Amino acid sequence: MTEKKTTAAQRDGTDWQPRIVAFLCNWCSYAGADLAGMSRNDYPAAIKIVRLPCSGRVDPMFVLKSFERGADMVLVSGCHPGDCHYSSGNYHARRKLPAFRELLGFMGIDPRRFKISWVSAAEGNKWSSLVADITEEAYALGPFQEFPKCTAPEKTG
Amino acid sequence: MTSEEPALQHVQADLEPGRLIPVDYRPDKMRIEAITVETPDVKTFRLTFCDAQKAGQFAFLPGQFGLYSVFGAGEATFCIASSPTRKGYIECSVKSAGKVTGELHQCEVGDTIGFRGPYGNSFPIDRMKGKNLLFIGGGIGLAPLRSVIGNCLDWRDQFGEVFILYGARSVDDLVYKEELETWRNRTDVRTLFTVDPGGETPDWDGQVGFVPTVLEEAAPNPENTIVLTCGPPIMIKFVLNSLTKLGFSLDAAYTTLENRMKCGVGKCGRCNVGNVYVCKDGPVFRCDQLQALPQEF
Amino acid sequence: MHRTGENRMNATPVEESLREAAAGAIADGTVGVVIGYGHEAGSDVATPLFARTPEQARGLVFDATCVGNLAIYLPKPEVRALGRTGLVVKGCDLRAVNVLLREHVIEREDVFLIGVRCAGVCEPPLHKCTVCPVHDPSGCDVTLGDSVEQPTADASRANALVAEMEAKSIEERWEFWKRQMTKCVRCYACRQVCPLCYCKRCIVEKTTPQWVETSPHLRGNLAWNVVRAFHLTGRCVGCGECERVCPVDIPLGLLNQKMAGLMEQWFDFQSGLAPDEQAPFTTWDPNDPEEGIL
Amino acid sequence: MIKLHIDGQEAEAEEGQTILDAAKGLGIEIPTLCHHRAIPPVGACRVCVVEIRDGGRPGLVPACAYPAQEGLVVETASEAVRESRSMTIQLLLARCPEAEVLRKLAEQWDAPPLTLDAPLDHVEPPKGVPEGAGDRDKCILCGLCVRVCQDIIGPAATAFAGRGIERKVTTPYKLLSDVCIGCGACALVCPTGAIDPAEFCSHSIEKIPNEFNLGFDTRTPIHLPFPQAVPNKPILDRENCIHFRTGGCGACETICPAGAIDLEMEDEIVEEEVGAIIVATGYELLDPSVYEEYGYGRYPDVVTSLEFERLVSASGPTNGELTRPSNGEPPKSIVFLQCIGSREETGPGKPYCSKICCMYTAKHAILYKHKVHDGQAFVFFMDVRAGGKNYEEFVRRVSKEKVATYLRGRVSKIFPHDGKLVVQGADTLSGGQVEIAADMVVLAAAVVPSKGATELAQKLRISYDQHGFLSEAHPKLRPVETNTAGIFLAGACHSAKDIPDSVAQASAAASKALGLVVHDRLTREPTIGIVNELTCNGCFECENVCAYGAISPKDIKDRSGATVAVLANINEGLCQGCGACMVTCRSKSIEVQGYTDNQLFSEINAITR
Amino acid sequence: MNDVSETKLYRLEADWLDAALGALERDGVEVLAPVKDEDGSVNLAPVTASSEVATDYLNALIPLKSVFMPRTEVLIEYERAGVGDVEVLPGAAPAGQRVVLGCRPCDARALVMLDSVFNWDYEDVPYRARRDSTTVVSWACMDPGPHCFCTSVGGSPHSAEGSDAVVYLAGSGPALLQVVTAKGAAFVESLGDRAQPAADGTALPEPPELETKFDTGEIKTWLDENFESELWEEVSLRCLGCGACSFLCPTCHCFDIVDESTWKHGERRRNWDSCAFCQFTQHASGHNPRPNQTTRCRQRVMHKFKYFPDRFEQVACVGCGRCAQNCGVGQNLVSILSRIQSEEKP
Ligand SMILES: Cc1cc2nc3c(=O)[nH]c(=O)nc-3n(C[C@H](O)[C@H](O)[C@H](O)COP(=O)(O)OP(=O)(O)OC[C@H]3O[C@@H](n4cnc5c(N)ncnc54)[C@H](O)[C@@H]3O)c2cc1C
Ligand SMILES: Cc1cc2nc3c(=O)[nH]c(=O)nc-3n(C[C@H](O)[C@H](O)[C@H](O)COP(=O)(O)OP(=O)(O)OC[C@H]3O[C@@H](n4cnc5c(N)ncnc54)[C@H](O)[C@@H]3O)c2cc1C
Ligand code: SF4
Ligand code: SF4
Ligand code: SF4
Ligand code: SF4
Ligand code: SF4
Ligand code: SF4
Repeated sequence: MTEKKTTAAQRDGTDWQPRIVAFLCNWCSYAGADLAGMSRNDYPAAIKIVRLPCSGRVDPMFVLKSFERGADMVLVSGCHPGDCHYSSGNYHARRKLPAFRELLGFMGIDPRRFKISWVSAAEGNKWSSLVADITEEAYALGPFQEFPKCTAPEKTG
Repeated sequence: MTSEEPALQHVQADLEPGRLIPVDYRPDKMRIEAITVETPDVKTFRLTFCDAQKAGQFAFLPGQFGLYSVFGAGEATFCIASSPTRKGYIECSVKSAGKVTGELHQCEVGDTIGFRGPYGNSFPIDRMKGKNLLFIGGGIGLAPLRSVIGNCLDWRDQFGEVFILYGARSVDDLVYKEELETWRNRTDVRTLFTVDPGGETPDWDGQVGFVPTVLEEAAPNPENTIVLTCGPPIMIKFVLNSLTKLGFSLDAAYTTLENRMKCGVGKCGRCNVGNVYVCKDGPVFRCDQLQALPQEF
Repeated sequence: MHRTGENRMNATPVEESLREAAAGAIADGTVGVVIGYGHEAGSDVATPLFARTPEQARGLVFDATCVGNLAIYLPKPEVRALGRTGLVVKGCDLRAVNVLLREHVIEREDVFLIGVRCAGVCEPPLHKCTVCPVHDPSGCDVTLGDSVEQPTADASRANALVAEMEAKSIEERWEFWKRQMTKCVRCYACRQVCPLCYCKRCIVEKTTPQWVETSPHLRGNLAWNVVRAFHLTGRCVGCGECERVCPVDIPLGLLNQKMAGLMEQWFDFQSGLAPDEQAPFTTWDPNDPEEGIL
Repeated sequence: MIKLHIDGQEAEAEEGQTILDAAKGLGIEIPTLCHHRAIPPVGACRVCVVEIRDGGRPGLVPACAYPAQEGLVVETASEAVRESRSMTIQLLLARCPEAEVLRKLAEQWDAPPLTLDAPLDHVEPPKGVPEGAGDRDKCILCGLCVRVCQDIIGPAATAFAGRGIERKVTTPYKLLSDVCIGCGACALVCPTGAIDPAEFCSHSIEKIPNEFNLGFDTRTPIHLPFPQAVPNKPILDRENCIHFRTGGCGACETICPAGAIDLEMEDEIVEEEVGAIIVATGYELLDPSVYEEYGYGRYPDVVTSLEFERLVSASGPTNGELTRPSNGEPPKSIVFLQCIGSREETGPGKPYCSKICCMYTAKHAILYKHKVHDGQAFVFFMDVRAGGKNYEEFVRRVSKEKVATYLRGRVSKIFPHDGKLVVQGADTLSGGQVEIAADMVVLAAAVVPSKGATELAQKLRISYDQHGFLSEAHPKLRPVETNTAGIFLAGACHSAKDIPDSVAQASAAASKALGLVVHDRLTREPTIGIVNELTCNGCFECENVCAYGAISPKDIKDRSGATVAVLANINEGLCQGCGACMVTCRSKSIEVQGYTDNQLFSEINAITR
Repeated sequence: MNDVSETKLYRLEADWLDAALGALERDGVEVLAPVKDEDGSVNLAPVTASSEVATDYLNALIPLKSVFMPRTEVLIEYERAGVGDVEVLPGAAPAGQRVVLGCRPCDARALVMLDSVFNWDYEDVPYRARRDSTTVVSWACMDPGPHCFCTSVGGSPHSAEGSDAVVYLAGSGPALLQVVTAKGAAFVESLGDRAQPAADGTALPEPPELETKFDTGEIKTWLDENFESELWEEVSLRCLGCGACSFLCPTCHCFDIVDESTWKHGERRRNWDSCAFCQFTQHASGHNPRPNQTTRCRQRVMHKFKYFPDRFEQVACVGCGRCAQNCGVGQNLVSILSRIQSEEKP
């Protein structure tokens, strides 16, 4: 996976590395990522993790703000349906977040930049391969700068 | 109205008619030298200019305010709470109320903040000379008065009797506790400190009661006295009633307003009370003039 | 008020019965005010009329210029202070009333609904009218007007504009919305006119933290319009007021339609058809779609 | 209170009590057959005779029927009594030589069997009576059964018929009775076990399999759930109880000497407020019938390890005698198959090791050898995993001392042949195929969580893994806690484990729970939601999403006490801090402490710097 | 500002616009002219060719004020410099030379009002810089719209106030240009021979007639007395409290100052704001001097027709009619003022 990174960077001859902001629920996905770490699974470092109690705590605002701040990809990951520590948080997330993604896509913000996944505490391997895959995809999509940088003052206001 | 007091006089030192002062909204950087925790939600910050030249030039009058900025959060307006006679620094006392004030409360000694000002008019020091002074403060409203009290005490012989009446909701909410002690220990100052009923602690040796009540009981002599008051709007309202009852004339009473403002220089359109702009024509107002204005403050 | 007593000579039968119903309700104390439509010089569309006396109720009109959704006034404290509110509603406006009821913003007994059957407003009829499922408002205290042939709403037409947009490439969409969003001046007329934007404090007014930048640059405008559309997802009743009042003519309705279509497609839900429905974002189903989740 | 003397001691009795009752009060046991507390005494068997010495007319009287009287002087084992009783027993025994109770009495009261000229004739049982339970040879004609049916239960399905030697209990016309409700009270009261109600009843009386013995025997509707049950009290199974099915019977209620049964009693849901919950729902075994090749469910002699446990248990259906379920013969050869459904990556089994099977199979081999000394035991295993104190030594002993022959390999097929089960398998150590003709096969099926454990977990809002085992809060640091405050785990509900591990975990859970409940105030994580009443719209969308019902309306009153608004309020005891409400609230009027919007905003800022 | 003592008139050749655009482009001067966008609305936008310039329009949707006080502008920038410290960077570079070619006289006249505020004792540096570097050439109105009422507020379809030069595009005849200020004169220079001094005695076209709807003096008299009046509640009930009217008003100038920052970098921005917004004056304590739409509506009228005249001797309205035209609920400044007028003279 480290290998992939270098090849991707070499591919376009820059040091650019995607910034992936991940919002993980405490009980499943964060634990899954933790397990990946404990199991010494190697996965790309492009991903930056914010821990939350539940995927149901992920406000679409977090996603938007991450993009505004220059994230090239956002990942929200929670417990598998039925496994929510709070019993239904991920069910709520499963309604709101994909709808939000649809909205972004409709407005021309590439929905491929917003990933949603279920990773359980036991799925350390799933976590590492997921991160590897989406990182690779983030390289392929390239930097996402249109949105964060679009503050240029209008000529006439 | 006394003859030497033109209505809503611009006491602003450097605001000469016809001369424009450029404002580019760039703040000067100031360093936080000290932080005093006054109450659970009020802190006093002592600030010095980072730029030596600016520090040398800077001067202000008691009652003036500035726009302080926490970079990243924004600007907020506070009066300068230190006395102009104490050079080299300014102080402001800030109640945590929102974004900027909240962030400011997170700042630490050594951090840099921004400052624009001083803006606004000031307390009528000239008129106060030789007069008895009655200061009535409530809560954090003591902040602007502190500046002028400090000024007067530093030039104590220029004034007649000085009476400071200060009250807060509870003992916890009293600000400037050390200074209160100093004032109380002075023989040339009469002090009366009070807390609202229920706000006292077992070892509270001051008064218990609302400021207007305590004021009426203390019954200061209106003769040759200038009143400066500041506090929550409701307190001001009742203090003015009590003053009238005690025989004070409201044209000898002053207070400050705190209408919301963004620019501080009469442009952003928020702080007006009728056709009066608190930032440029205030924040210090004579009470009789204030009563004539639309009640939009 | 300056428009009071303005009594069109050639009142239609619906208008006659409307004026009568309103005047009656005011006269017998059923309501403190009837909010309906009036005509005013210099305005192409009918303007809101607050009738507080039976005479003022004589100024009420109902015709193709009555596009506005008056449900916007129901939550306002100033209006509530006038006593029980009588409201003239078309079927589509009633959907907004239903959402307000569902969200406990108003109580049914606080409003007196004067429903008017409506075949559509404007010439040619507005898009929302051609796909309207509720020409005949049901559940009102009084319902006036001749019954309206309920045209079968053509789903394909309802979503034609959305489909057209979706047919574009992602880049084209971005270019389109970029141009549109750049125009936004952040006057918030879209919010202020929306009957469902009743928050005491809108998210843009929350400064700690400032999720939505208030500056009218593209970034802030995008955030604002994304949030607005999302906060109305599953709630917007498609009255089209936001788009109508936007001074810079941003096609806000397109966003609303997109999201409404999604709610229908995913959750078989249309907002405001009944006051006791459950909004899609406040409930869930174990069998909800899973597509696109890794 | 009546005072009398029995065997020289002063006894007390209430009005209406008999000498028998009074003697019982003193702990003096008077033998009786035809007496039942619930049924008015008739003194039919005369085993209970006692001698009145004084205070009444002297002579022998049946203690069960003779009322206790003031001043009576009674001897329960005088010479006269002994003689009379011994003779009575002899006569009864002569009629029913098989009756166990009579034999015991005979032994006790010195009543050698009479030698009769000819055995007593037997009468045909009623038509259609299945072979079975009751043994009419044991009937002493005391008539308790008839009276209980007539006087207590009511249908009067039976009566005496015939005279003399022909006399017996039967139904009218000796036909299966329609009025019999099949309650079995007759069988219950019969002192000698002579009656099988099925002999009388026209409708079939279902046998209730005994769950504890895994269906190897049956039980009554009112029964002790299992030996050593705590509390050791019978439970009534309403589903099978005649009273609840037909409205009749109620025998147990009348019969129970302690008057402990109240059939009017309704099941009730008891609500308890508790400070902690320990979940110990244990495990069950994977149903091995999913593996066709082992024939479980088809061949009665293929049993699970748990069934085997019952079959060898002294308190089990066979009272500890190990027999083949198919024919009751002792199994001369037995094959144990380990890892049935464990350590299976694909297929219907489980990927994990069930951990306990290696040990209990070794134990089973020993038990087997203990019961069937000349039997041969074989164990098919994948690996022997005997980690644990003395475990390895234990297993080694079993194989070394040839308690069982250990064969490393899997069994491919079991089929019946010639009254035996042929077990075909591979022995990977010797490299050959083996075929064993076994009398019994024991499957060590995989340990799986109890049925309903996941539903319970959902109710308790604790998490569980993909197999349904309940999850601990942290595998190393919080192994007995769950993610939900105040709920702890013990035993096999958490993962397959043996008794010592279960007990260790249970002890830990108990002390954790105690640590909670000894305090008056609960200390909990402060991550709970708070509503900003200045901005809440009172739309209650948040209430709809809170999975814990923590949000409810709160009236906001003005100074005069009038309600000016109804806003959301969060119960801090219920809120778990999930934040679903925060995301739902459009006006951002809720903040969950510790995960506030401000904090997350800063995090996003910092992470994207 | 820079008034030329004597008004000078020029005759413009038919291709004057191209000439001007060419010359200004050569000098590196940016030209802002009315342009019709894809959605059909006209706004001032940079142009390089005369074909881009719209002439058949009533008025730009976004008023001229946006050239001098953009709806969002960066006042200062800063960069995080170590713990608790920042480096304050110089504000945005002063705007280059610009010519606005084709605003309406009412919009130009609004600059006079903005000038008063932005130079009121304190000089607003960013505004002043843009003002100094921009030449305003307005196009006199020949065909006012139904909402226009400039004559009622002291203006005229041909008003030259606030303009550096005024162009009269009258029918088929040659266009005339009136130079008002030195900047206007400089603009004429750039036209070279495309602008010829008009023959002596050349008369400016007569401005079109417009009905006078009210008298601002009488309005002020009423306002002086009627801070408290039931009329305010009546006229404000339907107002939505949006900012559409004030944002599109050429004289409204209320603004907000906000910080927008990332971890490293920050901007302090000035954005348009509106007195109609409920949070506009709200204090930290929750107290709000203008707590409801009634008081906020009153503020808007009072500000324009009483406070402004009190302080600057002019009303803060140029009669462009945008507020009435763009209000979603037909709230009509003219109707409020006419109503006040009728109160004044029952
Ligand atoms: C064949 C065999 C032989 C074994 N031999 C040994 C041995 O020799 N030594 C040894 O150490 N271990 C042995 N074990 C392991 C031992 O049985 C377990 O370790 C032990 O039973 C675990 O105890 P527990 O209390 O966790 O679960 P369990 O014993 O399963 O008890 C769980 C209890 O919870 C009840 N329950 C389930 N669900 C609910 C519900 N929803 N509500 C209320 N109650 C519920 C069940 O009815 C049951 O009473 C053997 C296991 C097997 C299969
Ligand atoms: C002349 C003057 C002198 C002042 N002196 C002091 C002082 O010495 N000490 C002190 O603690 N406070 C003082 N204030 C009040 C102080 O300005 C506000 O509390 C502060 O601006 C709030 O800023 P914020 O960013 O933290 O609040 P925000 O997050 O911006 O807003 C929180 C709340 O405060 C309100 N608010 C925002 N700005 C102001 C404002 N300028 N005035 C009133 N409310 C506002 C908002 O409407 C909102 O409701 C003074 C105000 C003025 C006008
Ligand atoms: S109405 Fe239009 S311009 Fe105004 S805020 Fe809404 S989208 Fe922006
Ligand atoms: S979002 Fe627009 S269309 Fe939807 S209800 Fe609100 S105003 Fe109507
Ligand atoms: S969702 Fe928000 S606004 Fe609505 S009731 Fe809950 S806290 Fe209040
Ligand atoms: S944080 Fe979760 S548990 Fe707490 S009140 Fe909100 S929805 Fe309920
Ligand atoms: S008058 Fe019209 S445009 Fe202006 S704030 Fe009111 S509703 Fe908005
Ligand atoms: S108040 Fe209305 S008419 Fe007057 S200048 Fe502003 S927008 Fe134009």
